[in-house]
Amino acid sequence: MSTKESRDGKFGEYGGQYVPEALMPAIEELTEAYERFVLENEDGFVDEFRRRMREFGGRPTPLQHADQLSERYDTDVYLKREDLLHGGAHKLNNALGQVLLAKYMGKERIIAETGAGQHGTATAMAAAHLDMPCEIYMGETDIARQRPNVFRMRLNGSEVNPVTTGRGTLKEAISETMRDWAKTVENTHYVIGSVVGPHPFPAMVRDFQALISEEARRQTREKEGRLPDAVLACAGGGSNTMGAFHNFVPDESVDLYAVEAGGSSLSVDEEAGVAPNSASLSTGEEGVLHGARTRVLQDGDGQIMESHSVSAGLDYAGVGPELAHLVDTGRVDAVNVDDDGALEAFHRLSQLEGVIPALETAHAFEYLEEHHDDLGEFVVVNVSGRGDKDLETVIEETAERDLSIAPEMDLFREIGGGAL
Amino acid sequence: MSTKESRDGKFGEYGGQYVPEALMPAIEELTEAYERFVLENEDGFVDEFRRRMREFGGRPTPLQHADQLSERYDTDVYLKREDLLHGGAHKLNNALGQVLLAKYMGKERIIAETGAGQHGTATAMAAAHLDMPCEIYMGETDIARQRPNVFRMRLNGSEVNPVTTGRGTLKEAISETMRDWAKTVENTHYVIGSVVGPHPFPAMVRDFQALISEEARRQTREKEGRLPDAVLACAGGGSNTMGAFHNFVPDESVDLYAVEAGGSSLSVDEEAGVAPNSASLSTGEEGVLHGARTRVLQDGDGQIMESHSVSAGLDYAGVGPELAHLVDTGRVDAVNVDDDGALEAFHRLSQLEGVIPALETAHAFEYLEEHHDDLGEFVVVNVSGRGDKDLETVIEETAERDLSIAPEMDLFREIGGGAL
Amino acid sequence: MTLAAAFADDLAFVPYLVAGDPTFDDSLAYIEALDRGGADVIELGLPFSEPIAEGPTIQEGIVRALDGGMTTERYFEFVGALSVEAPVVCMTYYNLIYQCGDERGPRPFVERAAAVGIAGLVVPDLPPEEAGPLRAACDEFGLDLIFIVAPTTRGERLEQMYEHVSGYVYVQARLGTTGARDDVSEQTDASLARVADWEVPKAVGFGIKTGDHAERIIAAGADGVIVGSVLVDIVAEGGTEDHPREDVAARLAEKAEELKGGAVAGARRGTRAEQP
Amino acid sequence: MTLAAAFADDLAFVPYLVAGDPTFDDSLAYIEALDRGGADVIELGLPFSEPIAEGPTIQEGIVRALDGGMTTERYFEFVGALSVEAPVVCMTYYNLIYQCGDERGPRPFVERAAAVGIAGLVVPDLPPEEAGPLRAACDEFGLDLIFIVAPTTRGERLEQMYEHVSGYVYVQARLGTTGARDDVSEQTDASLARVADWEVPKAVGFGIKTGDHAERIIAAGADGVIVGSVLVDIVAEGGTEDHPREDVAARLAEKAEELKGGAVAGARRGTRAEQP
Ligand SMILES: Cc1ncc(COP(=O)(O)O)c(C=O)c1O
Ligand SMILES: Cc1ncc(COP(=O)(O)O)c(C=O)c1O
Repeated sequence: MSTKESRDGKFGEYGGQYVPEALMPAIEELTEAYERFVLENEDGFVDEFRRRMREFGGRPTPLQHADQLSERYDTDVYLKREDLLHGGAHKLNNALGQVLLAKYMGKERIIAETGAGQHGTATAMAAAHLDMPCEIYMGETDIARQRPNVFRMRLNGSEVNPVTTGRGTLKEAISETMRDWAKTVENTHYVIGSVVGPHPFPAMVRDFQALISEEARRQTREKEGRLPDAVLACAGGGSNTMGAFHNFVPDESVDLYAVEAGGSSLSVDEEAGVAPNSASLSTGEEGVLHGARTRVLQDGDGQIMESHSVSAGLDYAGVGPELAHLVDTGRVDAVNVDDDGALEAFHRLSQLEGVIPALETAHAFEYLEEHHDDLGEFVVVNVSGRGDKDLETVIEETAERDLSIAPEMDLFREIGGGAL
Repeated sequence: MSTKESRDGKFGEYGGQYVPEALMPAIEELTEAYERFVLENEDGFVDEFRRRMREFGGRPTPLQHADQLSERYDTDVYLKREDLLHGGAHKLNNALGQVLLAKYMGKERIIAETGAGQHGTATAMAAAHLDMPCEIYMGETDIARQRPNVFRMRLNGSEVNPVTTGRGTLKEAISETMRDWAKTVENTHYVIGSVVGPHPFPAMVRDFQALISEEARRQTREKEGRLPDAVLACAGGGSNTMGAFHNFVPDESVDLYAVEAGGSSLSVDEEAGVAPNSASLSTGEEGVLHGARTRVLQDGDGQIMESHSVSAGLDYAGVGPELAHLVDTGRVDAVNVDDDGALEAFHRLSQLEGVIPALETAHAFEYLEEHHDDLGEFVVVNVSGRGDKDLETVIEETAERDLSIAPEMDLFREIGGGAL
Repeated sequence: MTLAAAFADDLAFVPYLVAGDPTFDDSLAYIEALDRGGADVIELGLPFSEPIAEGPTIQEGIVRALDGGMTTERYFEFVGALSVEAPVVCMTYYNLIYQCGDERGPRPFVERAAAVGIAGLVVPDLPPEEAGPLRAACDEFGLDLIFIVAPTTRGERLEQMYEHVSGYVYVQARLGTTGARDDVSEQTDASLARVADWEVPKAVGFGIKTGDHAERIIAAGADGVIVGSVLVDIVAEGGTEDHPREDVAARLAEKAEELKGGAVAGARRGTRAEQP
Repeated sequence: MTLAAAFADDLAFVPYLVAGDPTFDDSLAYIEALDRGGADVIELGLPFSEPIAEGPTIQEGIVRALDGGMTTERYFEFVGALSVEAPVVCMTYYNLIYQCGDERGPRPFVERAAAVGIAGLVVPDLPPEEAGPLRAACDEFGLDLIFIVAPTTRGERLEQMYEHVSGYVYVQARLGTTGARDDVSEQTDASLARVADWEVPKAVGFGIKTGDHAERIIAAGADGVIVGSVLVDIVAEGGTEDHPREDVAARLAEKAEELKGGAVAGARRGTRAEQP
């Protein structure tokens, strides 16, 4: 695996290690472990990681020609099928990598934060697989609205610690996990959920996720004898994005599109501290959040805003520093798609291809729908996850919007019974 | 692909084509198509099937060493990970095979029955992928209790036709689908959901599912340099079972265990017409059901009984004729595990391996728990599907039983809110 | 009376009901009403839990009869208790025939059926390829074995049926399952043509609803009409609160007369009248 | 008064509260009560939405203050409106410092802070490696920059801090985040030993709750005690219905006296008393 950032984790001006002093030893220890095990493959770490991702995770994931979309757009559209990974999303690449690293470091306990529960379930699976005790911090609001994911974590033997401070969502869960870590660094590893946080997390998570583009790059050559014209991925924190882009970054001919959640509007309500979107790259400003300098949704004072997206996994006020840097340098295009568009794309892909995507992923497909003419003749879309987790949300949000593309759900009314 | 049954679809005394005369032309046309396309690879059917199963379905699925179980039992336990297949179960092997065959036959419309919705969702996915209109018959009782699966089918663009006759469950749905087929044979293919029904279905579905053992056999050699001592699979209709066994049948050294649902008891209430289990191989009698002679749960008159299992996918009163024959001839051991055991195994695998199995699959793991001493030193268990679909059932059934292995779910009580 | 005799006066009205729908006693009264209404042969369903060949109407009748306690044993009692002129044909699925008695196979069932005076059997899910043992038992005990010829039945299969059939041949008027329809299918003519030279009478079923239908079908050359769903519908509707059973029986008798009348009219104007 | 001067009488009681918790006016009264209770330095939190270094108690205080309308601008007004003897140190997170004003970077914030008389800054998420620009601004406007030394801080990092620190050094008593605890950590002694030869005063914080704690810590060689969570708890509890504000203020003053008293007692019996 290769890395482009400087030794101290800077991507241009972004990155760094803005953390309380008490966390610095943990960060330093982790940095050293990252360099030894992940970068130098000490003790065969990378080999074991790759083997477990194959056998437990289901790698390589296929690169599938999307017959119907290709016809619709008169473009060869390929799907990189991370939705087929164990757990249903790319999240496992990172979770398994970090839990395994914790084992190599001699840690005895795993903690992680989770918002919608995708990273929490991936971490719980990895921890069970590697026989590591695991505690997941999750806001109580999120616990109440993501019960199936909570149950999955509990089934895998993880503790789920409700976070009751503040608004009880992802931001508070991250703070609470950092607090736990500050007290327990000696025996505990904190598995962060995306390419965010202090160095070495952004680089390390990217390296674990880079399996996606390592495979995709080889697969595009096998299928079409050449590299694609464009790669599209949705971007929340940016881990599937960086994973899908990383090995294509040196290939100047390949355009890279990070599709953010435009939410209900790109405007911002400074007064209320609310951004009705999660488009940190498109509308955010440089700032320091959760340990790194990056692009952040914030008000004039620097207070972090409440972000919004119909897809819980994109609903974050920051973004990985490396991705922010690649956008600033022009290598990656930051674009966005709103809630309505994402819902339409969710239905479109389900109907046309028989693949029900995560709502996060659907953003990338809506961008394809809207801009396929400008993307060349050979496009890869990273299907970051499957949409089973989103059924309830989609039913509700679709009903509110009266989308013509959505299937009728009358048969439930005929038969009676409540919501999903 | 190879087949062992006689030309007319007999496995010993079992099998055959016990269908209304109006269906015979469809059955004959299908038999011919099966022989040409599936057995002879005419027009490259098999090649396309295999390619689509790789690219769309995610084959090959891994054969994973289960580290914790292996240690627990002092036996090398491997998991054949069909849960990683697109849709979350082995069902897609068959659904995609049949929908593709229908396309080769020039059919314009797909129909299928579904009980819990697993086969329906797989068929809906395959039909969307191959751009075929699809209608799924489903009992209205099942529709009400399997809403997420119904939604997935609708999302994939399939019609879901509520069946209101009788008790509104799987049996009625099969009858209704056969009725539709009897009227529409000319342009319609009926995608049956397991290795049941009239010839050629049992042989054909087995051939599609046999990818499982084709891969597993090769993988066991790669991993351990030899064939396994035993292969375990749960058996409802028997499709994942036959798929997991088929290529091992000639290997006399490999013991094959079909694990049926023992339900709450192996006894039978003839008066009420209810068998509180679905163990057709263990407790059923020879009979004719849904077009084939096989082992059937029936009363002394020959009326089919209401079967029961905590896992909806095993809840069927019959079983594939080939599997019945292999049991009669002693090649396959028919064993069973009750509801309580299946629930415990569900929790055990989730906690120890980070793999949440389908409740159906859990039966096979409980058999392993109870009999690992007799199974040799190298055992393969077919993980026929993932358990995400079963969360609600498991919460309820676990709460009723007070299983010590189950995780506490107090945090929901603390936080409030209703069921899952 | 044998089935051949029943068709002897050159046309037959063959009504179908499920035995025991909705109760043993009701059902007795209903069958007898059909007999009074002019039935030449009675097809009496022995209800099976998985009636894959039936449409929703008959399937619901089967559920009612099973819920009402009908079993194979009670069915034989039922036939014994019937007082009708027309011969009775048992219509059921193969599993009930196969499982009856201690020894597996169709013989015990046929023996019992013969003992209570059943004249023949129709088994919609028994293909001619598998019919050998049942044919043998029927021969042993003097029962007829009726086969259903579908619009799609041709060639080899048709020949196999021809070999096994006796009593009459059940000509399925159209593709699909049983159920009352509004038109008379064009497929009927073609089907009848395919079996024209068979020596058994030809009875057409599936979707016949009115006297008018019956007339047209007989006029088209059939020897009989088989009518089920429309009669089961009458049973399903039920009667008035005061006289439920009598009421349904009366309406059944009336419908039977209409259908029989249609058949007779058809015979008068049809091609058959000119034939010997 | 400069921070150095505040520590000049050889021990300092350093209370912490969040500015604007729960309202601007309440908070003014509370800070002034602490001042009356004997505060030598006041650490005044400027609330940030993501306080990753704080325990739940202070985090909730921050949420209250933000909900009460506290902003950077209001914070400067607040400091301007305070009438206290003790010098005020602003404790906040780097993003608020970095974003303030039109030009990006810490300078505008420091300029404003100096203008309203703030004596120093504590920025828990700013590591010494990134502190260059802020140090420069502080030098320009005469503010002190306090660093937190954790029990785990050693070697190179300790040296970097030593280079940048001024005013006093914040010695973190134990691993973890802020929050009142019941015992005095053994890690405290070791931490103090590591910075023993630094020229700035040493103030120990994290988990100090009672006069007794304060006494023991001062006796162990610290120049001051920093007390936060236990005071924020008093604010969180609130007062009586009739005189909520006065009530809380009184309890804060009382607690301050207890802590200050403990510190004084510690200085009397501690090793420091023997030192020059
Ligand atoms: C399926 C899926 N895609 C995308 C994301 C966004 O995260 P990231 O931007 O780190 O890939 C998530 C986060 O939960 C997710 O579950
Ligand atoms: C996951 C899973 N396993 C097993 C079964 C049982 O079917 P079969 O015995 O045909 O494999 C089902 C049926 O729905 C299923 O969903």
